[in-house]
Amino acid sequence: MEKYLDILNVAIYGSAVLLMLIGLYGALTKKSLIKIVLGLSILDSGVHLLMIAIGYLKDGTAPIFSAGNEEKMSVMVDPIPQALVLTAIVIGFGVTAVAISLVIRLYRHHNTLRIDEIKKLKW
Amino acid sequence: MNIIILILILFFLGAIITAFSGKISALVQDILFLIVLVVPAVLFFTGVDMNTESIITFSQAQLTFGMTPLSYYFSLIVMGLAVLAGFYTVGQMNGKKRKGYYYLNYILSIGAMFGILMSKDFISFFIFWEIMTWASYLIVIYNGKNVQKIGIKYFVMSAIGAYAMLMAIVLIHSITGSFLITDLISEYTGMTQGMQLLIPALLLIGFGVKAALMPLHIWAPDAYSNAPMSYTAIFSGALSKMGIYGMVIVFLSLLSKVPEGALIRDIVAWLAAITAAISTLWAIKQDDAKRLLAYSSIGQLGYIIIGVAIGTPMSIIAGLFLAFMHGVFKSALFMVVGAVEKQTGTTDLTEVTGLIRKMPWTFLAALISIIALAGIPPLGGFVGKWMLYESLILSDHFMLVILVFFSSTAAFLYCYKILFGFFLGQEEKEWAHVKEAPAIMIVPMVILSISSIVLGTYPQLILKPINAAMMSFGLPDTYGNLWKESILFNKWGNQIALAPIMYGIMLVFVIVTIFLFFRNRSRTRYVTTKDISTSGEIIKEHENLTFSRGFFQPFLRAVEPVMKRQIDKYMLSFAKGVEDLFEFTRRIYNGNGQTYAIYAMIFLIILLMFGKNLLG
Amino acid sequence: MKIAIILISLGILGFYLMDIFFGIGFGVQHFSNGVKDLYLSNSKDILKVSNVVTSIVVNFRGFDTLGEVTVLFLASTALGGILYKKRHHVGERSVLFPASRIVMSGAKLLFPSIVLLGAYVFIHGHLSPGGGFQGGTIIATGFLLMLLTYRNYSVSHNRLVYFESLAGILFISIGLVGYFSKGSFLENVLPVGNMNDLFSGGVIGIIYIAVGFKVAAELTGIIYTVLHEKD
Amino acid sequence: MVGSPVLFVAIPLLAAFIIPLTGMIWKNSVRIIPGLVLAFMFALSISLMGYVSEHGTIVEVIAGWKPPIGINLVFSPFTGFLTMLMTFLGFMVWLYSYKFKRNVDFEPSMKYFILLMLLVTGSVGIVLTGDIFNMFVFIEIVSISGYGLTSFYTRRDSAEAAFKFLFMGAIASTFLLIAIMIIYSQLGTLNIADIAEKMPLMDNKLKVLSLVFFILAIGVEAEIFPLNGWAPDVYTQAPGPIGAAFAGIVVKAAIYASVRLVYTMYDFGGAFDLFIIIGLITFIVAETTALRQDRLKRMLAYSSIGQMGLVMIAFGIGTKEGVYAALFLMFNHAIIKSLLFFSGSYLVFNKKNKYIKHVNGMGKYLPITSVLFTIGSFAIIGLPPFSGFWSKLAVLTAAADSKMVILIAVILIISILEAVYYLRVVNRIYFFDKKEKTETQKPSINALIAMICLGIIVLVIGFYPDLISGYLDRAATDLMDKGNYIKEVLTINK
Repeated sequence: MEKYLDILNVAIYGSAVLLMLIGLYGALTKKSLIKIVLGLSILDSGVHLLMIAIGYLKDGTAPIFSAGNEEKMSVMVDPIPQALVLTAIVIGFGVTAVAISLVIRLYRHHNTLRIDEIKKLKW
Repeated sequence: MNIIILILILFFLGAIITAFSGKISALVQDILFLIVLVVPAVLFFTGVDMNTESIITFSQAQLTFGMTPLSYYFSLIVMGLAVLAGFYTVGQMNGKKRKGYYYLNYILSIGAMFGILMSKDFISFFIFWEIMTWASYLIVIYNGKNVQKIGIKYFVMSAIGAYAMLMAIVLIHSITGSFLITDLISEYTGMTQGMQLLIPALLLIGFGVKAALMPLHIWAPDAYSNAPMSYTAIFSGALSKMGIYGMVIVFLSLLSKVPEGALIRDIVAWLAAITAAISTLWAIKQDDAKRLLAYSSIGQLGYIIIGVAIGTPMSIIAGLFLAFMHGVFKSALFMVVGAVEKQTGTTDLTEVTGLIRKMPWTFLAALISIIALAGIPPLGGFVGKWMLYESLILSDHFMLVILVFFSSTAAFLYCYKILFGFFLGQEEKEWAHVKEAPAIMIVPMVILSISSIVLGTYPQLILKPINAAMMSFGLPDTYGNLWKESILFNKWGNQIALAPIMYGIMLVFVIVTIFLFFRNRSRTRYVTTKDISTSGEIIKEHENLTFSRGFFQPFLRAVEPVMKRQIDKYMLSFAKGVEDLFEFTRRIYNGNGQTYAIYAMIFLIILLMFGKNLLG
Repeated sequence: MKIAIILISLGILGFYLMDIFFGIGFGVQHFSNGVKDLYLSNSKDILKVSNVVTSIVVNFRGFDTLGEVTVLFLASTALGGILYKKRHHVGERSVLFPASRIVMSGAKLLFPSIVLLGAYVFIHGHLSPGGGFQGGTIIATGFLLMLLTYRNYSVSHNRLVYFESLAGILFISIGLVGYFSKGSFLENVLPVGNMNDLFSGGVIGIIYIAVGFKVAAELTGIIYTVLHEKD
Repeated sequence: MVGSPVLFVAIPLLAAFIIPLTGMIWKNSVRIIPGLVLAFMFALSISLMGYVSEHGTIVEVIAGWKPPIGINLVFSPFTGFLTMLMTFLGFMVWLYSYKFKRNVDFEPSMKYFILLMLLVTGSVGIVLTGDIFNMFVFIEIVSISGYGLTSFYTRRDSAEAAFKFLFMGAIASTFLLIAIMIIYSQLGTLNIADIAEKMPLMDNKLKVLSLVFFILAIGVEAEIFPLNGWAPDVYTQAPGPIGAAFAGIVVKAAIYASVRLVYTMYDFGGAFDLFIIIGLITFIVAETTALRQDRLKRMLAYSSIGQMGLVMIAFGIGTKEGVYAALFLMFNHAIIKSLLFFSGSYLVFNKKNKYIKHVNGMGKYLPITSVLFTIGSFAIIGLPPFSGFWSKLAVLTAAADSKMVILIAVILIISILEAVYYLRVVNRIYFFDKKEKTETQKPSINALIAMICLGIIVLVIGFYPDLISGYLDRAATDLMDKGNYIKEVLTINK
C-alpha cells in the first residue's frame, strides 16, 4: 500500500514538477518569444496540476452532492483547490493573451522574435 | 510668540518675499533685502537674552531654541557680518542677473546660521545646518561656472560632514533618549569608551568640513573663489565659524572630560597646524586673489582650531578671539577683492595693477585688514596671535608653535602679494578708466577695517563675551584675572585695555606723518610708477613689469616637495574610480528579459539553499 | 555555460519541489480543522448547492471570482490597447484559405449546438460540474469556429461591449444588493430553494449566468482582436 | 460608519464595466468617471480612517461568511493609511493625466483610464484583503493593468518593457501559487489571520520554503534587487504619470504584501534579517546604478528602487520605530517620487530617449515645473526642511535604537551618491545652456495643479511632520500587534 502511494506520488507530483521544469527550461533558454510564452503556459499548467493534486484525497469522490451521497462528506476530495485552480487558469489565460499581443507588437516593431535582439532598453 | 521663533520666521518668510519682490522692482527688492537683514539683527540685540527659550514639539523630536553665552558670541559675528555684507551685497549685485535667487539663499543661509546658534538640541541644529549647506551650495554655483565640479565637490564634502554628524546624532539619541545638547553633555561620561570616542569623532568630522580642516578642506578653495565675493565674506567670515562653534562645544564639554579625549585633541590640533602651514604655502602660490584669500582663510581657520583644540583657557580665548578677528578682517579682504572684481572685471593679481590712486578707500581697507591679518601689533590680529603662541608655549606644544610660527611668517608673503598686486606697481593703460567702488560697498569695508583697529585697542569688547561663554563651560573666570594669564596684558597693568600703548604708537605715527607731510609738501610731485621700476631704461610695451608675476619663485621652489602631494587630486581620482566601478555595476541590467529571469532563478536557488540557515 | 547554469538551477529547484511535495504526499490530508469541511457542510445545509466547487467559486470566495472576471476584462482591455491601431490600419483577418464547403456547413450546423451546450453548462453550474467560465469558454469556441471558417464573419464590437458590460454590472449589482439589503457584499438575497433543483442556491445561478455571458463575450473579443491582427 | 471597505473594490469595478457603455453616449465620460471614482475612494478612505481611529479596525466580510470561510477585508489603521495614500496618489495621477495626450484617440484614452483605475483598485485590494489567495488575484489585476499601461504608447519601445515585466510577473505568479498551495496543504486555510494563528503547527522546512517562494513572487513587484530588471524599463517606457503610479502605488502594495507575510503570517525572527540584507543590496545596487544614468526617467526609476530598498531595511529593523520610519518613508517616497516623475516628464517632454542633458536650461522655460522638480530632488535627498528629512531621520533613529551602527553608516554613504545624481540634474536645469532649439511643452493646468498639490504636501510635511505622524504611529502599532490582528479578524461577530 505504501508502495502504491509512492508510485502515485512520483507519477502525479513528478509529472507536475517535470511540466514546470520543462516550462521554465523553455522560458529561460529558448530565444523565440513565442516559445517563451509557450514555456510560461506550460509552467502554469504544471502548477495547476500541482494544485489539483494537493486537493486529492485517497479514494475520494467529486465534491458534488447528488441525491445518493449527501452523507459522504468525509470522502469528498477537497473542493477548494479546484475552485482556486479555476481562478488560476483564467488568470493564466489572461496573462497569456496579453503576452501574445505583446509578442505581436514586438514583432511589428522589431521585425524579429529573438529575445536577445530586442534589448534596446538597458543599463 | 517667542522672539527667537519670530526672528527665524522673519528670516525665512522674508527670504521668500524678497526673492519674489524682484518682479515689482529692483529697488524694492534691495530695500526689502536690507530690511530682512537689519530688523532681525535689531530684534536680536534688543530682545534676546539668556533666558529666552522656546520649544516646538513634534512627535519625532522636540526643537528647543535658546541662547547660551557661546552662541551669543558667535551671533555677534554672524549678525554683524550679515548686515555689513548685506549692504555690500546690494552694491555688488546691482544690475546682476538672478538677484532674487541670490538674495533668497543669502538670507536663508544667514537665518540658518542664526538657527544653528540658537539651537539647543541636535535636531534643530542639524536642520539649520543642512539649510545652511544647501543655501550656500546654491550660492556657490550661482555663477554657473564649473557647476558640476565645484558645486558637487562642495556638496559631497558637506554631505559627508553632515551625515557623519547625523550618525552621531542618532547614536546619541539611541543612548541618551533625547536630542538635547545638554543631555549629551551630562550623560557623556557614563557612555562606553567606544561611544565616547566615536561620537565626538563623528561630530568633529561634521564640523571639520565646514571649518575646512585638512583632509576635509578640498572643497574650500574652489567654493570660496567661485561664490560671489559678497557671499564669500560671509562664507569665510561667518559660515566657517559654525564649524568652530560646534568644535568648541565638542572640545570643551565632551573631550575635556575623558582621558581618551587627549588623543583626539592632539590629532585635531596637529591636523589644524598642518592645515595652516600647507594652505599658507598654497596661498603664496596663487595668482588669483580669490583663491589666495581662500587658502589664507583655510590657514587662519587652522589657527583657530589649534586654539580651540589645545583646550587651555588661554588657547581657547585666543582661538575665539581669532575667530572674531578673522571674521572681521577676512570679510573686509574678500570685500576688497569683490570691489576690485566689480570695477576691473578680474581678480588676477598679475593683471590688475596700480589701483592705489583709483581706489584709495579700497586700498585703505585692504591695507588695514592685511596688517591685522599678518598680526602686526596695533591691530586686532596681533592680540589673538600673541595669546595663541603664548598658550602653545605654556602648554609645551613646541612643534605646533614652530608650525604656526612658520605659517604665520609665511603669511606675510601672500599679504604683501595681494597688496602689491592690486594696488601698487606700475599703472597700466588698461586700468586707466577704473573708478572707486560705490559708497555702499566702501562703507562696510571701512567699518570692518575700523573695527580691526578698535578691537586691537580695546580687546575687552569681545573678551568679555568670550569669558562669559567660557564660564558657561565651567572654565574659571579668566576675565577678571586675565592680566595674570597672558604676558601681553600683565606687562601693561591690570586692565586689558591696550589703549594707552596703542594710542601712544598712533599718536607718534600721526605726528610723524603730519610732520613729514608739511615738511615735504612743497617738494611733492607726481611720481609715475614707471620711474622707479626701470632704472632709466626704456620699457617696451610687451614687458610686464608689475612684478606680481612669478612672485616668490625661489621660496616656492624650496617648498615644492611639500606641495606636490595634493589631497584634492587623490580624492578626485578616488571619486572617479568609484564612479567607474558603478559604471560596471549597471551592466548587471543588460536589457535581456531572459537574463533577468535567470537572475530570478539564481536568487530563488540561493534562497532555497541558504534560506533555512538564514530564517532558522 | 548559460545553459549549464540554467540546468543546474532547474535541477536544484526540481529537487526542492519534489522534496516539498513528497513530504506533503499524495492523497493525504494534513489538517484536521481546515475550512474544507465548513465549505462542504455550509454548501449543503445553507446554500443548498450541490456542486461545492461552484458554491465556493461564486459565493464563499465570490470576491476571487469578481477579481477573476476583472482580470479577463482587463486582459481584453489591455489587449485592445496594446494592439490598437487607428481605424484605417485595420487589416484583413489572417485566415489564409477559405474553408471548404463541408467545413462551412458543419460549422453552421455545430455553432448553435455549441452555444446551447455552453449555455447549458453555465446555467447548470451549481448542479453539475461546470459553470460560468466553462460555459463561456465553450461559447467562445463556437465563435472561434465561425471566425476560422468564414473569412468575413464578423462579430459586432458594440454588441460584445454590451454583453461584457451588462454582465459585469449585473454581477456587481447583485453584490451591492446584498451589501445594501443584508449588509455584506455578494451575500445571498434570494431564497435558496431545494438542493439539486435548478432554482437553488439563490443568487449563485444568476451570478454564474452573468459570468458565463461575460466570459463568452470577453474571450470572443480577445480572439477577434488577435485574429484581426495583420502586418 | 459612512461606508464600507468593500466599496473600494466594488465601485471602481462597477465603474470600469459602465464606462464602455457611457463612452458610447458621452465621450468625455471615460475621462471624468474614473476621476470621480478615484476621488470617491479617497474621500471614503478619509472617512473610514476617521471611523477607525475612534472605533478600531473594521473587518468587512464578503458574502456574509465569517473569516476563515469567507474572504474578508481588513481596514485597520495600517491598511487604511496605505489605502489613503494610494487613492490620493491615484487621484493625483488621474488629475495629472486628465488632458494627457489629448490627441490620442478616444478608445486608447478609455483604456488608459480604465486600466489606471483598476491599477489603483488592485493595489488597494492587495492592501485591504485578508485572504492570501485573494491577494494573488489582486496582484494579477495590478500586473495585467500594469502590462497594459506600460505598453500604452505604441511608438516607443514600450512593448519590450511590458514583455520583460510580463515575463517576470508570470514566473512570479507561478511561484506565488506554489507557495499558497504549500500553506494550504498544511493548514487547510487561506485566511491570513487563520494561517498566522495556525502557523506554529507547520513543518519548519515547508515554512521556510514557502516563505522563499513568497519572497520571490512578491519581490518581483516590490522591485528587490535581482528581480527588478523590468522596473527601469517600465518606468522609462510607460507614460510619465504611470511611472509615478508604479512608484507610488504598485510598489507600495507589494511591499505591504511582503510585510504582512513577515510580520503577521510567519513567525521567523530571521526573516527580518533577510529583509535587511535584501533591502541593503537593493539599495546599494540601485543607487550606484542610478549614479551613472544618462536618461532622466531611468535615473528616477533606479532611485525609486533604491528607496524601496531603504523601506525594506526599515521594515527589517523590526521594531515599532522601524515600522514607523518605513511607513513614513513610503509616504514620502510616494509623494516625492510622483512629484519628480510628474515634473520630470515635462522637463524632457517630447524628447527622444529622454536624456538628462535635455533638461539643460529648462529653468528659464518652465520655471514652476523646474522649481517643483528641485523641491522634489531636495526632499528625496533628505535635506531639511523638506519632508524627506524626517523620514530619513526616523530610519536612522530606528536603526540606532537597534544598535545597527554599520547599517547607519552604509545608508548615509549611499545617500551621498543619491545627492550627487539629483544635484547634477538640478544644476543642469538652472546652470546649463539649452543647446537645441526644440520646443518645450508648457504643463497643462490640471497637471500643474497636481504637481503643486504634491509640492505643497512636501513642504507642509517638511515643516510640520506631525500632520501625519499620528496616522503613522497608529499604523505602526497596528502592524506590530499581530495577536490583535488575528483576534479582530477571527472573532468578528456578524
